[in-house]
Amino acid sequence: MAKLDLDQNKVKRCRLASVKIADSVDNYIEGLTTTSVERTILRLYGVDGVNSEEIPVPNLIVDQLNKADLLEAGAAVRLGQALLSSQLTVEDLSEAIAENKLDIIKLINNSNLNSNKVKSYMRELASNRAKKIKAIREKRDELQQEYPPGPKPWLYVIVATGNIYEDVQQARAAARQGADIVAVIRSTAQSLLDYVPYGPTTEGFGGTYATQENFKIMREALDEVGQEEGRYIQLVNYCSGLCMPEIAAMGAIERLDMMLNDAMYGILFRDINMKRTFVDQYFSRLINAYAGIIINTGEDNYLTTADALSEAHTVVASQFINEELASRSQLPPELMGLGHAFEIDPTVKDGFLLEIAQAQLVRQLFPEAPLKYMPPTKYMTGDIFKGHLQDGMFNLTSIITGQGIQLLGMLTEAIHTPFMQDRALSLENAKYIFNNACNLGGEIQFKPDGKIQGRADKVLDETVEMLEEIAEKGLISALESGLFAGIERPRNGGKGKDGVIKKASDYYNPFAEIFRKELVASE
Amino acid sequence: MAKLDLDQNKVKRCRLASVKIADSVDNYIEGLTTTSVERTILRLYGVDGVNSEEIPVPNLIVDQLNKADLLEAGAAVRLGQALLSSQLTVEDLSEAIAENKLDIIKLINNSNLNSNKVKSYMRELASNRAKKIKAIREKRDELQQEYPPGPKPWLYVIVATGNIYEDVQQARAAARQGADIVAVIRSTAQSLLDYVPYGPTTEGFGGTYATQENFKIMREALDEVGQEEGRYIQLVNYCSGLCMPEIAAMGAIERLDMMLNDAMYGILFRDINMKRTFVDQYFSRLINAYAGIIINTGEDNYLTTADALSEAHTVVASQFINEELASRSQLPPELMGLGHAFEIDPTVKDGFLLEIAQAQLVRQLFPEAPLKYMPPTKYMTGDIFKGHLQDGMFNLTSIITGQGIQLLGMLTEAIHTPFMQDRALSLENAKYIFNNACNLGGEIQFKPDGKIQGRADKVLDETVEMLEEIAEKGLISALESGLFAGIERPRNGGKGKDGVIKKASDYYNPFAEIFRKELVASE
Amino acid sequence: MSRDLTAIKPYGDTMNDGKIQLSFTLPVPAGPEGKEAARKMASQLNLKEVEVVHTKDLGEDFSFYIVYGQTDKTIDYTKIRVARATSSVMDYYEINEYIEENIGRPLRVVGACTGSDAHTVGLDAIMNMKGYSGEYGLERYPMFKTLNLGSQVPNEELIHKALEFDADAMLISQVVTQKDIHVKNLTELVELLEAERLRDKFTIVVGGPRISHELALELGFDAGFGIGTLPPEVASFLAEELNREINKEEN
Amino acid sequence: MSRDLTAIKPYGDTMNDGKIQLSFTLPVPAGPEGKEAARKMASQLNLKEVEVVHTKDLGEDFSFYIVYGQTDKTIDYTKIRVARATSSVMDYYEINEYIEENIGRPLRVVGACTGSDAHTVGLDAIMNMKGYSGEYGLERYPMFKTLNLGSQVPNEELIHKALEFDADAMLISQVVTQKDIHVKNLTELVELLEAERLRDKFTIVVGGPRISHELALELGFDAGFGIGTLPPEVASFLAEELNREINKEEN
Ligand code: B12
Ligand code: B12
Ligand SMILES: Cc1ncc(COP(=O)(O)O)c(C=O)c1O
Ligand SMILES: Cc1ncc(COP(=O)(O)O)c(C=O)c1O
Repeated sequence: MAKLDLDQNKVKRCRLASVKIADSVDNYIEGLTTTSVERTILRLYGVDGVNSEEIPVPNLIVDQLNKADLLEAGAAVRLGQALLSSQLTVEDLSEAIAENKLDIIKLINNSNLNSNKVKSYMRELASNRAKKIKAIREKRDELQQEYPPGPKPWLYVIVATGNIYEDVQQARAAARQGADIVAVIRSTAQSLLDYVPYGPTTEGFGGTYATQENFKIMREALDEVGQEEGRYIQLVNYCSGLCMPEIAAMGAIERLDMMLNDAMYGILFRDINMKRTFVDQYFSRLINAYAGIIINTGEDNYLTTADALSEAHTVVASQFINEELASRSQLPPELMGLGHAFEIDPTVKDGFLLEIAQAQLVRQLFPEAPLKYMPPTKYMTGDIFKGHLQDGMFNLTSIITGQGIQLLGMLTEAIHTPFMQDRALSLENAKYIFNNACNLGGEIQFKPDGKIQGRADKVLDETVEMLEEIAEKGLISALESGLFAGIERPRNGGKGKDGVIKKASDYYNPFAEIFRKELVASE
Repeated sequence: MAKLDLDQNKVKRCRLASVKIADSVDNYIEGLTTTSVERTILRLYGVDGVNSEEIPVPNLIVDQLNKADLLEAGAAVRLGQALLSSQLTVEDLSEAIAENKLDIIKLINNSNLNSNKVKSYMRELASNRAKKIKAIREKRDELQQEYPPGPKPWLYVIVATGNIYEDVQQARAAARQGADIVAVIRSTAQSLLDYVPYGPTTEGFGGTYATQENFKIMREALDEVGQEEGRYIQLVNYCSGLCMPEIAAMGAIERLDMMLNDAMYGILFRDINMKRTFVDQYFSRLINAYAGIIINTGEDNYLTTADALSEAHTVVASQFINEELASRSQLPPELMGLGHAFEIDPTVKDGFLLEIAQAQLVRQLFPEAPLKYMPPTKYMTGDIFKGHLQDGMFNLTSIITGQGIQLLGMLTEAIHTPFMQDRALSLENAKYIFNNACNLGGEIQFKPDGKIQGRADKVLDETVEMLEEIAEKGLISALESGLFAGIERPRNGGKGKDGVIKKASDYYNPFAEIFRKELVASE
Repeated sequence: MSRDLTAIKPYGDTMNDGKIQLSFTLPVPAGPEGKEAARKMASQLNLKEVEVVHTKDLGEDFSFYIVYGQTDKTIDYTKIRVARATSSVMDYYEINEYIEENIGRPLRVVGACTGSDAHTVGLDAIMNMKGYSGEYGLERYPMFKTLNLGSQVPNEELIHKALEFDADAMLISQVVTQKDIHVKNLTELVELLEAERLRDKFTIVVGGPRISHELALELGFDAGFGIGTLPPEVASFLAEELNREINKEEN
Repeated sequence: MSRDLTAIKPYGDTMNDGKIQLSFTLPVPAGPEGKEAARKMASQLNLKEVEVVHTKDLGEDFSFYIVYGQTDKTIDYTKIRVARATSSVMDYYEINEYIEENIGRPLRVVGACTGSDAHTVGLDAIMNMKGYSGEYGLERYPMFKTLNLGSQVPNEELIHKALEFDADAMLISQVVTQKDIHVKNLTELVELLEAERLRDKFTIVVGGPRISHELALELGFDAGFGIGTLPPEVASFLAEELNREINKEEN
């Protein structure tokens, strides 16, 4: 493998700074929970369903708890009180609430159970539910033993029709054509919904709603086609936005394999409140870690607006931060699909060399991570022929530098969400390049004082500098001052702020406890 | 520049073997001339025009001389006798013969002039005509000073409509889009015509007839557009087939810049007689050398039928032979556009590495030659999207290895001769890759014991072996036994055999003398 | 090679050969019948001499085709008239001068990516200081006062903010067009304005890669700008249009 | 997602959305009028919701367009019947056995690239020992005697050689199709054969990348083979067809 000669001292400084940065985040969210975390806990216990107005039961419960100032102790305890005093199962309780036949606040207020008893009951229940998630993870391992996924870089395609049944058709066809991974893109603006839609859906814009039923439908379809093709097909969705941890829970239950999940994406690109985001990302990642789900971070997004040359270091800095925060949720490096992108203006002289430098730098900085490499999008045009070629150069960069998760570019990127034929051509493109230049990376060496090495050095220098500056002033201030993607977010602004709740001293989240304990033990 | 480590001793052995091979060719054609060489001499003197049956005057004269057994002394002397005894100018004589108003054989037989006087008259005339060619060459130099051609690799496109006026339109558009070189592809089967068609033509199949008038029309168009674009646009045609040297003469007169011209192509691919071919190639190349025209040899053709992996060494062997034979016609290396091609099956694993090895090997073996690199053709399919990508990989190989003349691949190669839009897309393809990966070749090094180096070593080994075998048995026998492109040609077979003539002891070709003398002097 | 511009045809390599390339997917498996279906489809598209040059099975009973054909259809190019937003594009200096002279005060412009659209880059390219492709954005012009509301702005909010800002013009960006969501968003805005009798109060302009001036007029906008629009084109339009509007009102 | 095969349409990302991609060049300069001409051209090709997604000036008053559109046209897939040269393809062993049993002697086949066509690779793929894509060529079959005349064979010479060789069948390859030169060459051969009353003497087969069985029948041939043909397909056809011919004659 062609290697850059990187100053390991600088790499160490990047990691040290990231530790400081993560500490400041931990500090900042100390003692906080969120409505979405609490809804997630309910979902993990099996609370599900919607009422006649399509409001999900977890939302109904959490909203009522919140209004009644009962949320500070955590939804787990309150659910426990309700269950124990009603003697209902979780399913029956959910149904009764959906049908508005039961007043949970009354139940709780009437419950006079010993709080330790409630906690131990809920710990027991949580432990059983956790076992199910573990079983699902083991099922994945088994299936992957039987039908191993293809070699890396994995071929990752998206479906985005808005209709889960059309999506299924296209996903199955893509698997037949060689796709390793299918991501169901979410409908625009779902990330700003403060609830998760319910049931199978057929109406989305630019994507399909993430619902538990949609997850199930797609998982089944991919299992079937994967079995027929003898290749486990991985399923991706987004745990991002206001329902970040809830979707993580749904994904864990429906055996998704990857989740878009970033510590800062919501703040930057969806103007979500910082506290809300940092609390949610912690718990969502804990779930992903426990379920063995690879996260895909969103640094590529920086380059769809900012300049890929001048802002390259922000991508790397963000990767270090994402890495450190993820590891605090016990995510091992093998589950860190750190994101970056091929977005240099194609008219730049020697731009291809710079792309190689960047991809190789990231490869060496995070040697165990299955890097998620995003295709050219910003400089794609209606010229589909040229676009196909840009995608080819992107694929070539990936095979030279050994990327992990190859999000295939579409020749029609500037025109529409992918047609079936676009996806087929992209798969053909990647397969051709990956095979035809398979060992090129191992065959060449970069000139020690050349442009590629020089570019990598420069980006690394700027990264250290940026991370140390952030470590100094704190991540929150950095986000306020627009250090990432040129976007400034005020500390106290953003959506979902109302959902940030101070934990009471007897706050209890049994799932966090269980997940963390088991993950630490298995390290 | 990434460099292969080549065994210079083997390279030397290749060149030594080629000298032996060329010696055997010289021996083989010692004392021979051909009808086409003699027609060429007439053309160089200015004989032109056709009779009512469209037979060119040079053919009329040479056929009559041949029938009357007057050709052995050379057409120059006979023309001299006719001119001196008729007191006509070349133009008037041509016209009279075209109109069948004059019996040249009678004129000659009646002439009783001192042979030395005729010779010196014709030498004088030839010397004046040579000066004109020299002036044309100087005109090219001037124009290229004023409007320098683009940087290498030069972008070479073809036009092939069959209609010179459509060709002109497409050539002009191509120049606007960035083409450096325009080749007018010849109509199928022109190479087997034993005469050169006359005048502007609008009916060809798969190409347009090479005629002097067509040359003139295209030259004018390219000069005009080149001036407007501030870039000298080079014009290419074929001096190949039964009229090889005649077309060289036409090209010299009309300021073509390149000519397809190969020492063995006619034998192998057009079943033209060996003696005829070797005699013709010698004189045609002498003309090209004198006119400053770059030749394009045809080794790429080997790979359109034979396998690009197992037969790669035949390409290199043939290049060494072409080099040695060309240098015997005083062609300097800067005018040797040795041909090779990107024709490995795209499904071959690491095929791209092998293409790089091959292209780089040739680059280093012939460091001063403006290598002519041909695009994928054999494995192009109706899948124009994939085809565009294959062409992109071809362009990338070229910019990495520093080729000279880049014959652009067309995404529609498997479908039709290029549409205007196909050419535009190809130019866009090459410009993107050449700019975006401009200095990649200088940035990378090949692993010393890697696949690329290994492949180059293997091809070089096989080349030495092949050349030494040919040196041993003689080129003629090698051609008989099918060593090139698997095609066997009997020594005494092939078209145009009748046109091979034994020279008399007083044979005289003043142009050969003048060209050679001046070229040697200017070395 | 003379051209009859009253009857132009596509050009492959010979004038009027009518050559066209197409590609599409059919919901049938690959095979001779699929290929024939592709040929028939191309014939229905008024193509002759149809050649299916590539067939690929896509799995799940779908197949992909690349096809070439020739058409006899012609277009009278001499009759084509395209509506343009501006008669001529002025430069930065000319525009400021024009506004100063003719209107005498800076124009007030509010911009937004409406509905669920979060693609701000296009609108920013037109409105923000930095501009696009070497041309300053409106914010930089002394004779424009701008307010960029950014992404995912509901139409109601846009109207509200425009009134508050006392805007002369609204600049709306719509990039997502799947299932014609842009048409829905844009129509809604016009209807809201009309319902509140505010349509005449604002010059309304829409832009985006799939927007054309024609489409904009059709939907009741004053102008539309597509792919690759540069700020001075929009500024020129606004200057001329608002000059007409403002000076008309005053008369 | 149920499919109505009696009315299939192109598929983009939703059943029956009718999406089609096309590209073509127009003999007019790039610009709004050119773009509109491209849109109109696509409309003439029965496309709706036409979007010109890319325009490029090609110089010399030409311009290139990439266009997407939707069609309402449908094809009844259930009604498509494609003529095939053979009902079923036998393998190497079956074919030899079939000929031995039914005809009892090797079949004599002469092949040529006719006219000015010098593309021998396709014909060689079918006829020569080595064959194609892992399948032996006819030369290798004990029950075929072959004579491959190679490239650029005039039709007269082919007929002459076929008589001399006492051939049962002729295999003609035509690869160059520019300006329909293949149609000319093929028609000439049939006419020559008919003029010399030899048409019934030979089974005549043509192949090449732009050849289809339909086209071959139209031109008076017995069969046609296109892109990617394998030798056993041709051998199967010859075996069955000559069995019919020879045994019919004998009755
Ligand atoms: C960057 C980008 C993003 C960024 C946007 C960041 C940002 N802050 O803007 C991010 C990553 C967030 C994003 C997200 C999504 N995107 Co997006 N994105 C793009 C991308 C790559 C480039 C767009 C761009 O910035 N172009 C550059 C600007 C300068 O060009 P422009 O917008 O055309 O603007 C010019 C003109 O149109 C005009 N103009 C534009 N607006 C205005 C307004 C006025 C008043 C005027 C006068 C002129 C004008 O002037 C500008 C300058 O010339 C395109 C693909 C592409 N290459 O085009 C997809 C694309 C637009 N996205 C698409 C989709 C579907 C999405 C998502 C909905 C996907 C999903 N389900 O999550 C999301 C959600 C976004 C949402 N809610 O709207 C689709 C839209 C398909 C369609 N036709 O409907 C595209 C085409 C990609 C694809 N093929 O799927 N996206
Ligand atoms: C190799 C090649 C050449 C070689 C030919 C060497 C040789 N000995 O055959 C050389 C370099 C000499 C050559 C020259 C020319 N070529 Co050429 N050539 C090609 C190329 C690259 C590949 C053709 C090939 O070998 N295909 C592989 C074989 C196996 O496939 P196939 O022919 O389709 O055969 C299969 C089937 O069609 C079928 N089949 C074919 N014949 C028969 C016969 C029978 C009886 C049956 C049953 C089946 C059958 O079975 C075969 C196996 O499946 C094509 C482009 C391409 N990629 O297709 C251009 C191409 C065919 N050539 C073309 C042209 C124009 C020429 C020239 C005329 C150019 C010129 N003006 O000089 C010359 C002149 C040749 C002439 N006089 O005919 C054009 C034809 C355009 C057109 N549609 O009219 C093409 C498409 C390139 C292009 N885009 O311009 N060419
Ligand atoms: C981490 C992450 N989350 C979410 C998204 C998708 O955006 P949305 O917020 O519209 O779901 C992206 C974008 O690609 C992303 O990278
Ligand atoms: C040297 C040379 N001459 C001639 C030709 C063209 O062939 P033809 O003999 O048909 O003119 C080629 C083919 O590309 C060639 O390489």
